[in-house]
Amino acid sequence: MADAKWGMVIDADRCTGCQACVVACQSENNIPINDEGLFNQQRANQWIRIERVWEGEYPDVKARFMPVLCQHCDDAPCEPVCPVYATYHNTEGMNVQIYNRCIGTRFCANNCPYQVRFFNFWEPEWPESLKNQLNPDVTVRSRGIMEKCSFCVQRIRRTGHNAKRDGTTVEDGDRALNPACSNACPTGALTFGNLKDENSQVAKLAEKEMHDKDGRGYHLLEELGTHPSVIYLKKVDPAAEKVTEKAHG
Amino acid sequence: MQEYTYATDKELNQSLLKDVLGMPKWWLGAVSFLALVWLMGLGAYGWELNQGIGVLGVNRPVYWGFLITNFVFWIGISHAGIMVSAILRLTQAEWRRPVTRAAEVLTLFSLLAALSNIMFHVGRPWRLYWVAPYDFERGVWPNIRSPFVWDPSAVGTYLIGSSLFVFIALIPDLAALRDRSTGLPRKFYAMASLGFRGTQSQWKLQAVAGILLSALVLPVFVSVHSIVSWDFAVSIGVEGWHSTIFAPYFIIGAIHSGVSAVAMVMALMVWLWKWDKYITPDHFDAIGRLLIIVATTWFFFFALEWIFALYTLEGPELSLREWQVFRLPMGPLFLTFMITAYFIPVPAWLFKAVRRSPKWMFWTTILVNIGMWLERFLIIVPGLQRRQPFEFEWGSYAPSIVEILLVASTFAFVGMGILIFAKIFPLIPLFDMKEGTRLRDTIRVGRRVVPASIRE
Amino acid sequence: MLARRSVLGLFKGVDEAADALDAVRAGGFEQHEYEILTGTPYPEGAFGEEEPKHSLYRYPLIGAACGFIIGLILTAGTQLAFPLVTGGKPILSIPPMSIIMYEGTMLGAIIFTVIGIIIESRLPRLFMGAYDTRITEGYIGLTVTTDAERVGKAEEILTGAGAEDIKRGWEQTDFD
Amino acid sequence: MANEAIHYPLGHAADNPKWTSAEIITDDLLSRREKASKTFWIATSVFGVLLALGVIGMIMRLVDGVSDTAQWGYTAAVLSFMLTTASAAPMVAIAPRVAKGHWRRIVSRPAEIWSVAGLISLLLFIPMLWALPSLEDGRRSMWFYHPGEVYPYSPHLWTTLAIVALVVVGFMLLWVSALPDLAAVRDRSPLGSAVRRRYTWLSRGWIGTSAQWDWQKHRIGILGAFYFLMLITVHFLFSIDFLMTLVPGWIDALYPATHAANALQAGVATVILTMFFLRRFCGYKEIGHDQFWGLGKLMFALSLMWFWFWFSSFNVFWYGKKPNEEAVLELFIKGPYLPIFYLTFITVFIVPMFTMIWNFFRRSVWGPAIISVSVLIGTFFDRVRIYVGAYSVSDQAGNHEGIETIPPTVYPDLADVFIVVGAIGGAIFVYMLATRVFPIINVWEQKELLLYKLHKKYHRTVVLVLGKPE
Repeated sequence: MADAKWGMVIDADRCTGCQACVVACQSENNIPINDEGLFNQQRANQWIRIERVWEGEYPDVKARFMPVLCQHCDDAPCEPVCPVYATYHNTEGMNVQIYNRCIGTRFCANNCPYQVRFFNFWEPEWPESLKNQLNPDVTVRSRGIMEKCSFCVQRIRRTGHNAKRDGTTVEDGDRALNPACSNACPTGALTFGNLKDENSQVAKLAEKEMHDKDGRGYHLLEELGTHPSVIYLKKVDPAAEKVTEKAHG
Repeated sequence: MQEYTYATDKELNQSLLKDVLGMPKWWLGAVSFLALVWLMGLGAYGWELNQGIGVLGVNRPVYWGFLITNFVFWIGISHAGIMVSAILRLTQAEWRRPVTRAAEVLTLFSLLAALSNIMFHVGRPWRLYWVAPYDFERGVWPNIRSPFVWDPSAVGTYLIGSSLFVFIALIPDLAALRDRSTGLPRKFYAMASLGFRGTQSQWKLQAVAGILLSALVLPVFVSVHSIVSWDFAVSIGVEGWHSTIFAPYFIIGAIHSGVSAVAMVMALMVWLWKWDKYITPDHFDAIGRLLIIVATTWFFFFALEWIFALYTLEGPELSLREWQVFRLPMGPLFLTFMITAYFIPVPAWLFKAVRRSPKWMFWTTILVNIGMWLERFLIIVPGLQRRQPFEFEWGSYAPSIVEILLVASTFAFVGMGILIFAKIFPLIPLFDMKEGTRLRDTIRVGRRVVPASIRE
Repeated sequence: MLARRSVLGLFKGVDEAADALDAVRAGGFEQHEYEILTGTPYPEGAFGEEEPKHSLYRYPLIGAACGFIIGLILTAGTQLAFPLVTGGKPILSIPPMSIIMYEGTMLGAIIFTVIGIIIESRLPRLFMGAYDTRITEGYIGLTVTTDAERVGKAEEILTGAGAEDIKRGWEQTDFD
Repeated sequence: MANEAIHYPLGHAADNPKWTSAEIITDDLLSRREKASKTFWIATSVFGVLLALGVIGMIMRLVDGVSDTAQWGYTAAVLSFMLTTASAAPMVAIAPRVAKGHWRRIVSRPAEIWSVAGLISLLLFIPMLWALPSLEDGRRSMWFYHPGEVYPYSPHLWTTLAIVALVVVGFMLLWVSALPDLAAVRDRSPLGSAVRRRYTWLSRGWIGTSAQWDWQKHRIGILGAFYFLMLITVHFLFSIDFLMTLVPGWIDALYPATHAANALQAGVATVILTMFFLRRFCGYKEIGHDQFWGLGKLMFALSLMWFWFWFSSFNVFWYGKKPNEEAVLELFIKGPYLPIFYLTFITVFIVPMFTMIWNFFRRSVWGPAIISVSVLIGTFFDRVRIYVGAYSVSDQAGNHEGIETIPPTVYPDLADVFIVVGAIGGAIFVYMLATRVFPIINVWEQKELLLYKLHKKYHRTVVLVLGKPE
């Protein structure tokens, strides 16, 4: 998939905050189980998290949900600081994380303004019954390793190999290609695809929402200049007064 | 400048080598206590290796804590040696003579303490060697764009540079020790001094080496702490870190805390080894005056950093500064930092009585180093706790017992290192002091006799 | 070297040593045959001896050049051999390279300077020849190293110049 | 150095071997400056004409009003150049005095006289007050402007106070340290002559009692320290209020310190050039190797420091890749002023770096002089690059996001050239006039050196003995 640039469009209007994507991601990528102790130590491991923001005054208070995952930025601040190339930007526009190269300096996590990088403080272990549930395509990380959302790169590679083996091409929206979170999203808020090929769903959405006059699209923390590959669409709120310029976050 | 009370070489040899050939009675107790604390630290490190980084206090937003603060602190102290010995050698200040080697030895051991901090801090220390460019077959090379590759190259150069500098300046004293010792130590000193006999060309090379190596190590000293500051300054992730002032600010902070550490070691040398004849109140007076200038320059850069933090008028930056100064856990720390690092020591140093007494200088410089340790803590941890846009990700940080033990062990390690070095080699350079007695002279101006020094 | 023998005369003060040196020079010994040994550096020319020549300044330059080249190979080489794009920075990003090359240059310069010092002062010299431990206590030694026949003449000159003690290198197994 | 000592006769002598007693020093130094030669007056008048050109240029500039700040780039650049070279030159007299370096004695007066050029800075500063817009245009500023609470013209107020204080302290330092020499001129001039009356007033009743000398030492120390603090404050205020606030998105905490550090370097360069001029053309051969060797080492260290300050900000901006910081790099380095940046970088860092490491170059008289010419040229173009670039974007100062559009290179028009030439020529003109009032070489410091500098036989060699009075 040489000339691909994987990206995702997250429609905040559709997101209900049901955390289905979070659970799907945990099971797909062998993420250790976050029990209460880990949460209290602020060491929980969630590659995708739902940021919940309350708007308005009581009584008409509205909850806004925003799934935040690794933005796979083009000028990622986390990549140049890793001393062992454990994270870099590959040709498919993704910020890849090589687990066995990481020596755990945690410098990259400090530099991520979106705070989507997670560190294995403890040795992850699973009860006996869950051991077979681990996904064979994803390495099970040991302690001392940094990890983050990888757009389920194992699924992209898998569909790529199958396509090459069968001589077919990878079409857009193929459920085997989509990351676990976008497949699990009941309302289809997360659309994933190749931003470079025009007729992919993602590219069409990005084109419409980012460049139209009243497009709802924006990037998270745009003023930092990281150029993320994830586009957020603003929630359509008929009640809210017309906000002309593009608000964000 | 001062009236010398010692004259002959024999007297100098006797009093400066007494503690190297013999053993002061307090020495064994002090070293074993420090070794005990150091071993406790190693025990804590073993426990961390076994359990994982979880035993430390670091958590998700605050990935760096006590250990990186300690790393920056010890790198700061390590610049004492070069700042005092290199610059004073280049300007040929007479009061440098008894102090240069103690400062350089403090440099060596604080560098080793700093590097051990990196070993404690890293998630997989058994893979730390991957930062070195050694992998010729597989072609997996380190990423030289990362400040964490600049660090080992700079600290490595500085460690090699200053240890070679100490060794070269040590050769003549090893020759003196070889002549005074007997039996096994004599064989060791004879081999270590490489057969130094004191010919005039060897002495000229010692003089040229002192100037040349100082001139070479000085830019390395500047680059080491600039690179340590770029660990924080270069990237944009953390509020309050991405500022261009960090390199000079960290350097002048390092000089401030480093020279204070040298003043502290001088006071200890006067009390422990009873060298009050060699480290006279004039030495404390001179280093006190130097400290006033360094502390005020540091305060100028500190003010610059704060003015430009507020100058940005950006919400996140202003709220970080407010969190650092007025909110509970950080506010009192900031207050103690401001008082101990500047507002108690510097006014105290203005008085000649304070500058000339080892006791006062000892306590004011300890205050300075407490303040500077807090300064690094207040730069690193508050910035990490409050990453603005995502309020749910704000975190708090409290050091765990393992971190406190590790930090204490680095202090014990440096103390133990200096004591052991002082047992094997003379802490005050012999030939420098003897040269001092020869270059002493006086000029008669009417009734008054003005102290003078012979210059080449 | 075996045929050459060294004899040491020990003097209390600088002036006696300077007179002895004049006597030795009058006795027809060249500059490379005699040496003044002192326990501490004296101002240059205090004994009337010629200014010692040294070519130490070449070493740091050679070292700096080697360090620079090694730094260049390390930085450019690793980036080109392992061309991974990180943070949108160019493959051959100059500022980080300049930092590492600067450190390499300085390291090279320092190491070669130290090697130069040890070589220039011909230090690793295990057989000490004529030496007396009182030199590091303030005495001044004047050694004359010539071939066997003339060493006797040197010894007479030294005793004539009022040396406190004479030490013969070939008789000393371990200097006392 | 050692071989030079042998030419000196044994016993006490000042910088010139023939100066072995106080009378000889006073006679020799004061008689040399009694009558000014014809060529001196021709040269002074040439620089006077340049000053007149400057005034014409300023009038041409003022004719089309002060509304468009972009026009004032070159004037601000040359004013900052004056503050960088002439106002920083006295530091060469103050710093070694604190560090008790004996080589500074013959150089301290020529360095201190440069504070007279503060007049030109004041003249240039007055129109700049009108050119700088008030804080109401919404730009960021160190005074945290808030309508109604903060005075909108506070940058003008504080910078004026700082510059006036700097010039006044500079004059006081020059006058106080020259009192003994003025008294010496007074005593040599014939009774009842106009010169005597003038110098009696000038020397403010100096008769040389031990109380006066003790006073003198303290006052010079305090004035020197105060001058250094004022210099840093002026560079701090001028570089923020008249430069950084005009460029949106330029948040560089280091630049005020860089501005001051470059000033120290340019000040040392100015003094080295003055010394070379005095030695070559005015016959003061006493300014010898010691002086050029001392200042040469200082110049080498300050050139390295220039690179270190520049690289600290460049590295943080280059690495961070924040849009507003990339725009600043584009404006000042990569964009319209790239050739000027290369010129500055080479002349201020590369040339001093690769020439001063060779001993024969560093220890010569002409070596440091060549380096100072290259550093002065480099500093001038550095100031032009920064100030003209900043003033060309000053209209976008209100938008806190960052620079929207990078304007093309701004070339100087006739008025700018006149102002620049007039300012530099005027400074030299005022300097040469001042040498007619104050003796160019510090006479009493040479006499003091007589007491503490001694050549003595040390067994078989001659050594230099320097007294260190507490």
